[in-house]
Amino acid sequence: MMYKQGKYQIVSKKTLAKGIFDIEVLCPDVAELAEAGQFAQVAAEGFFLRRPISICDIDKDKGTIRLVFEIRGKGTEKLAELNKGQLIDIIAPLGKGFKVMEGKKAICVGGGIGVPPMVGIAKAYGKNAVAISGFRNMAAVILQEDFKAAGVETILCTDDGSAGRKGFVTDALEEQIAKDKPDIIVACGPMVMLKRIADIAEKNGIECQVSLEQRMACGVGACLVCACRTVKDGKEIHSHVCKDGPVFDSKEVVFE
Amino acid sequence: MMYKQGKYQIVSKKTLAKGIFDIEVLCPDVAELAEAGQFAQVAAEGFFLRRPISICDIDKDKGTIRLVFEIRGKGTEKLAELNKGQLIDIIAPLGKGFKVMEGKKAICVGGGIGVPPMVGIAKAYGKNAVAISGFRNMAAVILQEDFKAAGVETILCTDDGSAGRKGFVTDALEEQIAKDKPDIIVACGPMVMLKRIADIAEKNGIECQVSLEQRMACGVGACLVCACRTVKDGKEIHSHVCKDGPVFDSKEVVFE
Amino acid sequence: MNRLNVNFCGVDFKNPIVPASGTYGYGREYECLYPLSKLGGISVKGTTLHRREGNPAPRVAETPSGMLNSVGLQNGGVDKFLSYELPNLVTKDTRIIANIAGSTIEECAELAAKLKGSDIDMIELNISCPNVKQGGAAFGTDCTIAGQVTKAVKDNSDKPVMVKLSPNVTSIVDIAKSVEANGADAVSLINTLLGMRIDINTGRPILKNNVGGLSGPAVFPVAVRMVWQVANAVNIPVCGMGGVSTWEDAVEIMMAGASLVQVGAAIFNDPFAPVKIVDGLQKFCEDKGINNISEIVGTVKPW
Amino acid sequence: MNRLNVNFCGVDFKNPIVPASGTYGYGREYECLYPLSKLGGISVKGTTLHRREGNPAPRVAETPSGMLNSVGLQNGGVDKFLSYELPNLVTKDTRIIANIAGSTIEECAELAAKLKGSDIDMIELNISCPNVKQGGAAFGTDCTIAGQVTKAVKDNSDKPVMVKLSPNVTSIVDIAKSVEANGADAVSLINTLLGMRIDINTGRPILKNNVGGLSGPAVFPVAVRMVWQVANAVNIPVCGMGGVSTWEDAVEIMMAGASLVQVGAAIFNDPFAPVKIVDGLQKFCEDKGINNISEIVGTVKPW
Ligand SMILES: Cc1cc2nc3c(=O)[nH]c(=O)nc-3n(C[C@H](O)[C@H](O)[C@H](O)COP(=O)(O)OP(=O)(O)OC[C@H]3O[C@@H](n4cnc5c(N)ncnc54)[C@H](O)[C@@H]3O)c2cc1C
Ligand SMILES: Cc1cc2nc3c(=O)[nH]c(=O)nc-3n(C[C@H](O)[C@H](O)[C@H](O)COP(=O)(O)OP(=O)(O)OC[C@H]3O[C@@H](n4cnc5c(N)ncnc54)[C@H](O)[C@@H]3O)c2cc1C
Ligand SMILES: Cc1cc2nc3c(=O)[nH]c(=O)nc-3n(C[C@H](O)[C@H](O)[C@H](O)COP(=O)(O)O)c2cc1C
Ligand SMILES: Cc1cc2nc3c(=O)[nH]c(=O)nc-3n(C[C@H](O)[C@H](O)[C@H](O)COP(=O)(O)O)c2cc1C
Ligand code: FES
Ligand code: FES
Repeated sequence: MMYKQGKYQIVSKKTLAKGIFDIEVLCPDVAELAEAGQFAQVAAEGFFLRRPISICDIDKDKGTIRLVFEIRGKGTEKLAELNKGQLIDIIAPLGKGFKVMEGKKAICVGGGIGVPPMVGIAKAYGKNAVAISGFRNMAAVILQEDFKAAGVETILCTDDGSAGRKGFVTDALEEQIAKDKPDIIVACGPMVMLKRIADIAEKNGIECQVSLEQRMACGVGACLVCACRTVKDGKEIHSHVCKDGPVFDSKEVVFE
Repeated sequence: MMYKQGKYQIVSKKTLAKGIFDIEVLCPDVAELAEAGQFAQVAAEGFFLRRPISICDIDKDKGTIRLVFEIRGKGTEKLAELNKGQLIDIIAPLGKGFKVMEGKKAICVGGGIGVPPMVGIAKAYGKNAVAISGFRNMAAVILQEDFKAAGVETILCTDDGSAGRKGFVTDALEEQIAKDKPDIIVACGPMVMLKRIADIAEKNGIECQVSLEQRMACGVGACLVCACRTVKDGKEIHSHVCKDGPVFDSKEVVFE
Repeated sequence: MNRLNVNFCGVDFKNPIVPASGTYGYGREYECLYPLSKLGGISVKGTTLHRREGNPAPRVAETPSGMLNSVGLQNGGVDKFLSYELPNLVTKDTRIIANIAGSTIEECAELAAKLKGSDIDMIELNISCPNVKQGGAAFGTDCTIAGQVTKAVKDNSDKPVMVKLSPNVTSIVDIAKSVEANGADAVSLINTLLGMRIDINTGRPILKNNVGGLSGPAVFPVAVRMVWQVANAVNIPVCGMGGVSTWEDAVEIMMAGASLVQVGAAIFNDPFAPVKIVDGLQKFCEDKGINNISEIVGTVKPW
Repeated sequence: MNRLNVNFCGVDFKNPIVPASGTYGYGREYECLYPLSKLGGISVKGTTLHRREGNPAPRVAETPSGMLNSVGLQNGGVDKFLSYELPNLVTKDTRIIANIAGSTIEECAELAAKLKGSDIDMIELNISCPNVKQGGAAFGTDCTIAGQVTKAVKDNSDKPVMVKLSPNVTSIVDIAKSVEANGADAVSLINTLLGMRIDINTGRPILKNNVGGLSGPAVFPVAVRMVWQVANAVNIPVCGMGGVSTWEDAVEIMMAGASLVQVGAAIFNDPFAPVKIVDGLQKFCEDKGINNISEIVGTVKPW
């Protein structure tokens, strides 16, 4: 276990969609250690607890990581005020990331603000990856060019059909599996979506990793607040999203 | 009783001495109401209570007031981060200011950060005022040009003699009284200084007003935390610095 | 459509937001910002039988997201309240809650008797002031005495009596039940938590009284918990307070079980806080299609 | 010149700063930032007789300048502590405080017995956990039981026993005196204040346990007050905690009467907090010419 804490400079900031921001942070020591699927604990001025935000992408050469986040409440609203040139206080990289299996095929499924963590892992699989992304509507679509630039095939779904195909990512996933069965499915998004995906993976005998969310305090495994129900050796126990996850084998997770 | 609350723009900011800042705030409605000796309750981001800061000077034509403050702790440190163009959240003007008696002579005595509140009142007396200011040393001297520009005679004292005369403002005051007895003495500074000045005034039969400090919450007279011991009709009572003061007739004040 | 009017112990409040006792004086100081008629009511500064000068200053210390105070019930006494403050307040078109405190049970009874027939709408009996030597917290931390003083005031009053509880107890529920059993028409909570700050440069407590009462956002989670516990244990209405500073806080403490909400220390930070909260509640009701804010009282669904 | 070493119940701590139980695990997670030898000691996660899974999540809610937690003593049990955590901790050159909690007096005694002869330096008996149904707060809010459980642990222990007190009581002094009378070598305080938050969008408590323990800067003034009251009432040393996040806070709580200081929730905000506090205390002593930090303990001069 190895992570850093520090105030790092924001080298770029973009608005990807209404209320969704993409900031690039210059933190060579963090970027060096980081793996796709890990996250950062980000301090929001005036708030006691840090906010967990996934590392969307890592550029080890430039020494940067990207954090893509949505305004969901007062803390992320405060984070959204940060601008290029300012410092951001992060603890990172934290947790266990996604598995990267050389030469194997992956489908990366993201729903809404669960799409950002898919960028880094899809890139790692490159041409062997298909990224299925789901959004409410056209206005909420983000990061599709990032997948494409990395040679990743993209399948876009929206709830209302205003962009890409209309419908759920899970439907697109089943079709894609039928077309070209992958070696692994990785996914991030709402719990109901993850559960459906886990079922699909199981039914098709495909390995599946899901990235979970839970309210956190320390972010490093010390305080035990971020419990999630998992099964180990046939017994249900409380694992911790920040340390044992956020990425879990879907078979371990007890979906409520 | 009439005051305003709002976020007003800072139109200029100067550093007067190490850790002492002079900010000019555009607030026509406040400036219109303000009198010399009143104060503002200034919000410092991240702190629960506002900080009371005297209104140093008022420009009713420009619609501005000046606040001169020293970094004394974390709240004033935060205030010092504010820059020109930014907004400052104030409640003002508050409290009772100094008496202005047309055509009468005043000596305005300020000690350290008690000097700023003397600017406005000295200006009001203009050529009829003498400003006696005391500082630790030359590096701490502030606002002398402001007095001069208004035609006010200045007497500068420093504890170490590095600027002006060496010694206490009270010595200078006694000499000045001997030379040219004023109709009123107004003063702001440490309690010990105010007590000495009150004694001198009494001995010489001169009216005297002192500006007191006390920790505050509401700043408007509602919460009663800012008590100070005063005598009314021969009986000692608790008055309140924010509403009954900060300016009191020195004869009313019980100096401990 | 008035979505905010609430009936509390038979008294109609045009909205559930009331500045808390001791933080708003008698309203005079805030009238230049907005008419007092915007408020549901005012809980006036704690009133005692005789004029009190209160504790020596400093009486306030800042704390993270809060403050300590040790005013010690400085006030002009009940006669001045009746002759000077009340006649002014009755013209303001808002409900008047007389907050009273005595050092003995008899004093409390006498205070209530003095308010008989007056134009106040309710009595708030403060048995929880941490800043006075007699009465105050001593009453509020003992079930038996809390009950006795409640009864004495009820017996001498023609107004609904709300008893204000101290959070500095092992079981606020027990105290609440005791005052209910002795006739209280409502309870209000929480008063301040006892705290202390020390100036490390001088090695002296910041408050001249050494200790003082903690209020402000810092105590909000404690207030929500206590309101929830008490609302579930008694059958009289609960007036909630402690750290409420936004309309969201007001909704939260109402969901926990408060029918009426007092706003205290937040006013020092933002004198418009009470009216902003009223406006926020109004908008909340409109957005959610809630006909009357009372519908949310006590609706929190525990897990 | 080591100005920071303190002797607490006969145990030498190289400095008075100790991460608080439950906020630092067993130190493993922070070793990549700095060596644990920088700390005076570590109060490890609360240990029970058997492995516990704790309460369901969410177990944390943010509050103004603080947080609620409802972990509910998740831990691997005392055997795992002895076989897995302790052997690692003893190599870290810092003092080890074993924090223990039981649901019955017998369980507490058994826990203490299990730790007999081990390499721990002290026991911290937690009779104040608000997040478990049995034992926990129930022990810490009753003078008699608090005394009994203290005695049971003392009788079964060969280590100094510090008893951790709950702030959710009418008189923490009474509890402190009772545990002192029953043999406690020290007391530590405060554990968390019981609080609640509600998600107004769902109408559900944020914590799955409905209520949880409040900690962080918000509670600091309450901690300072209680440490001051207890230190003035007992003759055993006091370990102070509750919202300490800067070296100034550490000085303040020490002046109030704490000889040892635990730092908890502040670590979540800044994992370096404990070492920054140590460094700050060192500089404070140097600047003020204080030979040993113990000199400031209990030096506050009340008015
Ligand atoms: C491992 C992990 C990775 C995440 N990655 C991203 C990401 O890449 N982009 C993104 O936009 N969001 C991400 N989230 C969700 C993000 O942490 C929350 O949206 C954010 O904490 C909300 O903070 P707030 O102040 O805006 O909301 P508020 O509701 O005001 O926050 C109050 C408290 O609740 C916590 N909280 C609220 N919602 C969540 C949540 N969904 N998960 C965890 N804590 C929560 C906050 O951290 C804070 O402590 C991730 C969460 C986790 C656990
Ligand atoms: C009527 C009045 C007028 C003032 N005018 C000026 C002025 O023009 N320029 C100036 O530099 N200072 C002035 N002061 C003093 C100024 O208010 C304090 O220096 C400031 O509040 C310190 O805040 P802090 O956060 O830096 O200190 P901290 O010690 O961190 O503050 C902690 C708390 O104590 C209060 N506090 C600390 N010192 C004082 C004090 N001396 N008076 C009142 N409250 C205090 C703070 O407001 C805050 O609530 C005035 C005070 C009063 C009462
Ligand atoms: C300065 C001050 C004075 C107070 N005076 C009284 C009082 O006279 N009577 C009373 O019952 N409560 C008094 N209180 C307590 C408040 O009414 C309220 O219960 C408490 O402050 C918690 O609410 P808050 O966090 O919104 O301030 C006072 C509080 C403050 C801050
Ligand atoms: C997440 C968390 C877990 C805790 N677990 C324990 C515990 O197992 N045993 C215990 O005695 N105290 C426990 N506590 C209480 C702390 O040790 C401490 O008493 C309290 O948090 C106040 O200190 P603070 O404000 O510095 O956090 C826990 C606190 C937190 C925040
Ligand atoms: S957030 Fe502390 S253990 Fe996960
Ligand atoms: S600060 Fe509230 S009355 Fe003076």
